[in-house]
Amino acid sequence: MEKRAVFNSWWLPILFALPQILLILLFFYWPALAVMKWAFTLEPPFGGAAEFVGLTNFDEVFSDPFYWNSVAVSLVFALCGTCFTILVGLVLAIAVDRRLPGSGLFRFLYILPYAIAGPAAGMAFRFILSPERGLMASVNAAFPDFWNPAKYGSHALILVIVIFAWKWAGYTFIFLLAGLQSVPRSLTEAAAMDGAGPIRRAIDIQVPLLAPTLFFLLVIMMTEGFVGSDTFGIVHSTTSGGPNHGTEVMVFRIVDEAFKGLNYSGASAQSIVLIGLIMVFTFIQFRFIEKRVHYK
Amino acid sequence: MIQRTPIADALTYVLMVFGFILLIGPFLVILAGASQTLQQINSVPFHFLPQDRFLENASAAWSRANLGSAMINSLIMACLVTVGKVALSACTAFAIVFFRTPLKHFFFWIVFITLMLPLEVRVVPTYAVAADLFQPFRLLISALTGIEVSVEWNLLNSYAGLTLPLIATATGTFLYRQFFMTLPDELAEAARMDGSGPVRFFVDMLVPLSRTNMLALTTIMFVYGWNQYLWPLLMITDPAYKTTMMSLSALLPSENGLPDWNVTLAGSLIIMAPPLIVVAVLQRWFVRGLVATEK
Amino acid sequence: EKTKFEFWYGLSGDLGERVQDACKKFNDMQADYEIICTSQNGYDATLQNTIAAYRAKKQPAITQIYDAGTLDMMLSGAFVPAKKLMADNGYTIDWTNYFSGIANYYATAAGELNSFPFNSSTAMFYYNVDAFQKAGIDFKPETWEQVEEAARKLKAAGFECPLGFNFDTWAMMEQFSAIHNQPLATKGNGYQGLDAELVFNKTKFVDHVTFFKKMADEKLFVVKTKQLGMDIVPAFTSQTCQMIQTSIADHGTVGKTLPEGVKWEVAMLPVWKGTQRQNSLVGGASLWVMAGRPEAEYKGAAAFLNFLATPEMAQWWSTVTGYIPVTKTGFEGMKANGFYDKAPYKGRELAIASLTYTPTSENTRGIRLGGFTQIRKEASTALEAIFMQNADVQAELDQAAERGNAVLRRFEKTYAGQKLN
Amino acid sequence: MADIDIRAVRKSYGKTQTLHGIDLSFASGEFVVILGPSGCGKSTLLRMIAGLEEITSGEIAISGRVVNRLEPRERGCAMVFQNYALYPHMTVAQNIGYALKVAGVSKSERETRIEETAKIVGLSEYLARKPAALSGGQRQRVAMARAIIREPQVFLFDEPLSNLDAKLRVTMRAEIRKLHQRLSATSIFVTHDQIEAMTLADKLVVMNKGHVEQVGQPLDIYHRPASTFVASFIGAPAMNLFNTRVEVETASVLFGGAQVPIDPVLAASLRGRDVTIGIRPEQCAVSADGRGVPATIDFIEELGSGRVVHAEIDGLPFASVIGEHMSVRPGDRVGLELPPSQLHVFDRDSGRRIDIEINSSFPQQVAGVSQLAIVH
Amino acid sequence: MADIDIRAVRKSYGKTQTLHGIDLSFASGEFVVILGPSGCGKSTLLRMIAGLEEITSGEIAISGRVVNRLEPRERGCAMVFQNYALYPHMTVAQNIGYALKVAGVSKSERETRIEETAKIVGLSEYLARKPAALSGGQRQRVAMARAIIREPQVFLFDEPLSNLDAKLRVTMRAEIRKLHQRLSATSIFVTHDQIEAMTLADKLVVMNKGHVEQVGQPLDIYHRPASTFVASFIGAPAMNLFNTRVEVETASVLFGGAQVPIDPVLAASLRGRDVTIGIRPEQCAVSADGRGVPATIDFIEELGSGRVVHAEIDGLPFASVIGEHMSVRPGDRVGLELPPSQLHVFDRDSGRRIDIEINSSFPQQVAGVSQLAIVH
Ligand SMILES: Nc1ncnc2c1ncn2[C@@H]1O[C@H](COP(=O)(O)OP(=O)(O)OP(=O)(O)O)[C@@H](O)[C@H]1O
Ligand SMILES: Nc1ncnc2c1ncn2[C@@H]1O[C@H](COP(=O)(O)OP(=O)(O)OP(=O)(O)O)[C@@H](O)[C@H]1O
Ligand SMILES: O=P(O)(O)OC[C@H](O)CO
Ligand SMILES: [Mg+2]
Ligand SMILES: [Mg+2]
Repeated sequence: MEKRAVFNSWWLPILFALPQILLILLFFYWPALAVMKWAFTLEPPFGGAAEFVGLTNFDEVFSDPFYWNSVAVSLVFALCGTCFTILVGLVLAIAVDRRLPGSGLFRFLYILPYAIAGPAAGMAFRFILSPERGLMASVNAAFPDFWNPAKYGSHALILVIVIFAWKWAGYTFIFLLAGLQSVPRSLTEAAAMDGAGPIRRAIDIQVPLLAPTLFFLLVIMMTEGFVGSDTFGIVHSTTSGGPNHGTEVMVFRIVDEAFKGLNYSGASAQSIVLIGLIMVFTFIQFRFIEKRVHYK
Repeated sequence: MIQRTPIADALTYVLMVFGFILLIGPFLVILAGASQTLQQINSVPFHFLPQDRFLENASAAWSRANLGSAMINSLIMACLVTVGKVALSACTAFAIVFFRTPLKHFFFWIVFITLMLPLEVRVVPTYAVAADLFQPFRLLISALTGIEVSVEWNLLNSYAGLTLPLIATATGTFLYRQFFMTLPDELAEAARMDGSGPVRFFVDMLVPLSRTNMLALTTIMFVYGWNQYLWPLLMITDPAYKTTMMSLSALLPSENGLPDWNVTLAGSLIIMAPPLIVVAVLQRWFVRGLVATEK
Repeated sequence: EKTKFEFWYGLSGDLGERVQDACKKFNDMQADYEIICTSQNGYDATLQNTIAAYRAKKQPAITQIYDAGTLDMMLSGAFVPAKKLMADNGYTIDWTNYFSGIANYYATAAGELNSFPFNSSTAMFYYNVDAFQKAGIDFKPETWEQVEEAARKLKAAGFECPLGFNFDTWAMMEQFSAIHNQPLATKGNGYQGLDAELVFNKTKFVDHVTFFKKMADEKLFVVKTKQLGMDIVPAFTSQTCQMIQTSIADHGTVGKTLPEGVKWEVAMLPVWKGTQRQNSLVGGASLWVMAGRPEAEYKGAAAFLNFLATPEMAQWWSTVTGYIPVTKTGFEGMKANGFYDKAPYKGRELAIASLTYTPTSENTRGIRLGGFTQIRKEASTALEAIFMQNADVQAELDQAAERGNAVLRRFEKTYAGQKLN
Repeated sequence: MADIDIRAVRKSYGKTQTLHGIDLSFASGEFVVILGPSGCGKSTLLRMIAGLEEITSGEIAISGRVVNRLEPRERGCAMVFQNYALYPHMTVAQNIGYALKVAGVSKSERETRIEETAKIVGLSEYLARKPAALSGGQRQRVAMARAIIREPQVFLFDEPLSNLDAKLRVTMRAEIRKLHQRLSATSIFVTHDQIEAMTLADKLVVMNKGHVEQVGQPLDIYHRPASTFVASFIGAPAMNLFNTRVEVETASVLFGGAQVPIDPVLAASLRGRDVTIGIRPEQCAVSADGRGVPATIDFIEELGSGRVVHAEIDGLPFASVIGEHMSVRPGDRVGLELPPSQLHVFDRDSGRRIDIEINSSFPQQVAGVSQLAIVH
Repeated sequence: MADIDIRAVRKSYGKTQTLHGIDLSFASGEFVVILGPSGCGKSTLLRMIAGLEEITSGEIAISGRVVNRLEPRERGCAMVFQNYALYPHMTVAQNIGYALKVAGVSKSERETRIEETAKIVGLSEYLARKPAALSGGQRQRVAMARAIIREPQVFLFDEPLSNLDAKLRVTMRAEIRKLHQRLSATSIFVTHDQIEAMTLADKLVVMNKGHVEQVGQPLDIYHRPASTFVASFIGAPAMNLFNTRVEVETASVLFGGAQVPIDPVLAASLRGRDVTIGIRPEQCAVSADGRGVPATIDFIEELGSGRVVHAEIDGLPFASVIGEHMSVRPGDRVGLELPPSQLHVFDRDSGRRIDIEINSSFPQQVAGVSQLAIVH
């Protein structure tokens, strides 16, 4: 989409865009170049001359079962996290959209978890869902080992997904509520006249009309799940990737490999794969944002 | 409103209360835990009622994690990120939307590709850039002219280092662009007819008109800035620049010590408070700003 | 004007505060230098931050690097050798005064120290004497057979966690291998070349893990980790577990934390019956002086290191922590004034005894493997899989060794052409 | 088909009352138009009948059954919305058939009925399209079809034509009328366009500020507006109104310095009362020779088919419709003749119409109108 | 004040040409209305004059100076936009005064002029309000004031009334007209509403699909439309048009089975040619006794001030305006009389008007127009 009204100057736009473009070149494109370089050499931890090794780093990455494990974990994390956030957000948005007395207060409250940093939430949830304390202790007393994220990778993965979903549900909620409210009221009214009850209206009219918002959120949340800053924060502060790589998402593995394992090259190779993956998402999203799934 | 059915209304309330428990419940548990004594918090089953020890726990946490300076650092960082982002992205979006120049698409893409590539995936080399900001320029100069310059600018352990790389992303630009696109063409045309040039239009019209968006962006960026975790963790080694997120681990009960989660939770509550307040206060504009542009 | 210089260390909590005390003492006693001491919260973080800072040319003058990071540092070329530093700045140090077991770990093949041994430790066996009495155990746990028997009795007496352990490989794998004279890797645990290969999956260590696994299955040995809510030391001090193996460094903490009146003791790590016990490995960390700082800072650094090496400071340090004195004179002095005879310090001399039990062999001199942090992580992941996910012992250890070898090969390639000196 | 009774219905949003007690009843099969300015509560009333808005107090009965607490689907009404409210994600066929689908009608029957209905509104060829691919008029037809297919007892229309352009509006007006003749369900049609109201209504309800101002047949309302509000709202250009006082002696009112004669019987009954007098622009003649009320011509609008003379009397605007043949120019001083039989008299305070002989005067007036129309 | 010359102006967006060579010239002080259906290029032309749109080829001159390459502010034009384009964050006073502020006029002078201008448009009491707190008409006035204060040589209006409701539109129409009389700057007013066009224009330009169809005085265009397009676009209800062929022998055309006589001179010159005949609804009479073209009455619209009879002839719709007195009902078979002097004849292929005696026929027609106001 283009604006009809524009100003004619060739240097002003450059001047206006320059500060950010410069920052982006410096902190985005230049580092991206370095990642490229490292991915093809063996970068010594303390710096110094590095040997060109071709695709060896990639070979190593791809032949490492734990790498694929991290891909799988990331996928599960992003997919489940996305589904839960959107599902919770959707259900709550539909409920609040009914505008019953008091729903304004709920709307206000639901957005709050968005403010919380992933790591802080992680720490709190470590306490809240700790197997030997509170609620879960009681459950575990009745069914031993029913819940033990320190022991079972699957439990730990559930834990981090729950934290992710908790933090982001409020965010999707807001978008979905906005989406719902921009569905013309007369459409739901028309459906009501056509004999549809509230649930039927939600399924037949509201949700299909939310498709653009849903898709938008799907992409946003998937990206967030794969590379979002909270993803790393949550994993790092709650499970540190464990137990036994059970929650080792791709970003965590990259950071861990680089800084703990002092393997900058391997980490760079992984970064590049991840960047490629995200580029695909970006592409999809741009296609989508520019050409919304509109019915008009 | 469509004539209501009592059953649907009841179900709605059930869902909303369920959502409340799900989303706000954790806060309540934290609040309860943060106000209990060591014995209370470690008792099984857990008591969900808040007690009166919050201030003691909070002050213990405050001194344990040296939260005073961390809070100030986080505040500075969050504010710088917010201000920088709000200002720069408005400028870039203006350049992208309101001019017809061949560079427009170049700018657009160069900025928007970064939208989906957060710091986390390029953190290692970004660290190197932050350590030696002028390296690219030096290389450029020596490649072009053969002259070796030895200027260096190290951003590690500085507020500039904490914030600049975070400002170099596209979220805000994107938000502004979407907003600018929704402004009627006639607005700029009317301004042009009134004799206003582009800069004047930017200052007189766009800036005041995008107030809602600025507040939305302010919310997002404050939360984003305050909650930064990995970047400070890597680039700050000087405790004078420590942010609250870095203090989190210091808040955990020490490995060999008492499981005083009450202090931990009180501390985490303090750390959560500023972004929480910002979101609570600005949420109306936050929602409006997002919604107006997203739709 | 005072010359300021930085010192980064990895110790945290109680031990971290003792480091701060040492810094304060140094700053108070002289007027030329000011040392700024910063905890990086953990050994691995310190190594990581040091590297990052070095790349950014913002490295501290002195940094505390744990045993596992020794080779990474040695090949980096990013430090000033200890001996050179002291000589340059006009200090004469009697290098032979260091316990050879300790010095070996941080010295070149020629025996020259690259870094200053600072907080040295070794792993010990802690047990709750009260609990032993209650369970009617009348022997000291010197062999693993005895540990098993004690565990059964404790269990029978109603103790839920006779022995607590975690997946830290230092005690369970490295120290175990040393005292049983088992290699971790070929080439003398790496001392003879970068082409060493891990072999811990082919030694007695495998049997040892299998034994632990059996004990764990019988609930005699219990996993205690931070993630599970309580690590082994708090498990011991809260009397949840009655036996643990951990660093002598924790001796001070344990003494302070256990309730008044509870009787406990340390012993050397148990061996398998019939094993010829070897000396244990030195653990802890040493202080490295980083290259690339202004000359003036080195003067200060040298002064500080010299200050730490004074007999009074060495003694103070060993007293307030559980770390052992690193010099022979220091140890003799403390022994002479009866330090080790009474509680709460009684038993710490056993650490020295363990370290110096025999002359060092190929397998007990130390570990000289690149990327050892990563190798430890592979091994501990294997243990985690074995004990938490019931994975097969041999298979997991084989995999860990294989992955560790990949780390070694990459290290070898990265430093291709460099020789171990 | 159903009759509708609205009894003392009120509506409040929070504290502000929007409808102040509406009493109306519509016969089965009637085409009722509710007319009123924006914000007067037309839509609110319609939506209360539909069940889309709660009734604050009072009762609405459809076919004798009180529906206050019934859900929309239980009331047997179908509604056509101003913006059509088509489901954008469904095809035309799906839009039309949605009500049947909800009702659980079998697929085959549904298809037959969709086709039948589409034929009625002339959409048979567009069944597979999405609403986005339709023109305004076609969308409007889909909305109608969606209402028709349910065979409702009551049709509700909320300004269904106001989104169409002028030309299409005329066409669709005719089609709605035809459709009503064909289906003869009770229809309630809300609009603020007086032409629509006049041309469509069997019964016209004029509302203002939450009150019913007048109910009746369109022509009746046009010729005998019950209040100044109705008088000025219906007819374009709007009826001229001026305030004055009745003088019994001369059986006239004073206006613009001239005495305008009125019905003596009326005058007698109104002695000295403050009144508002109204006259439609097309019923007062402009005389160049100065008969009647003296006026200055302000400007003239040429419509091609006629001219509207905007004059000023005593500083007040006054409009008159004249033919092509008269030559007048802005600034001319002319006389305006106001035939007594064409004058409407309203009470100045209440704005209500004052009539003496309701039954006898009406036919006279009608006759008078036609005469005038012929004169021009 | 300035005259405007538009010479061979074309506009293309990419490959599609939107304006195909426009030649127009407007005298200083003239009120020009550009009328045409949506998408015909009216706004594009206006915006090119304003300088908001580049001119693909051709020239525009204001006061003799070619402005093609001048910035909007240098052209001395002021513009009123359809949606008013008020600055939402500024008060009314700031909106009005913005152009002066940009021009660097001192604060005190600005205030004086803002007050003066506000008085002209009757906004003095609203100066401190934001646009959001104004009604549609008031906003429109602000937009006007903003244009006036600059004392431009040329006023440009792009459908400034189309967002207003019917009543307000009539009022604002009058105000714009008055304002023009007062300021007498050259004004160009774009609309697609024919009533607006007729009532406002000194000079009317009718456009269609990027071409100028006709230029002239409004009444001239009403009475002598140059093409079927103009004929059907101007006048409501629209002119009835039917296709037929001229028979010289009888000097008539065949329509609905009847022979409709036409001017014999015309007939002679058109022998056997395919033509389109047009007649305005208000100029054909309905005769109950069956004279004229036989027709069936479809339905009747009552407007209060008259009636529109919609009839069918040969299956084609045909409208006629009649008075109140005739009693006709849907379904009646009647005759429609088409007076030969009122017939418009167009070439069937090109749609262009065919005239023989241009000068003589015009006054006759004017005299013959019967009067019935159909004012929307
Ligand atoms: N949900 C609501 N809350 C508060 N006031 C409302 C609400 N809906 C309508 N109103 C008010 O009630 C009055 C009547 O509104 P309504 O929509 O019935 O008017 P209307 O006659 O249909 O006008 P229009 O011709 O503009 O559609 C208005 O003053 C409106 O502001
Ligand atoms: N920026 C543009 N790019 C491409 N085509 C355009 C552009 N602006 C206008 N057009 C096309 O030019 C034609 C004329 O547009 P214009 O806006 O002048 O019409 P208009 O007569 O003002 O119509 P309306 O009455 O709807 O405002 C239209 O077909 C339109 O689609
Ligand atoms: O806990 P410490 O200080 O004895 O150190 C133990 C190990 O050597 C760390 O690698
Ligand atoms: Mg309405
Ligand atoms: Mg236009």
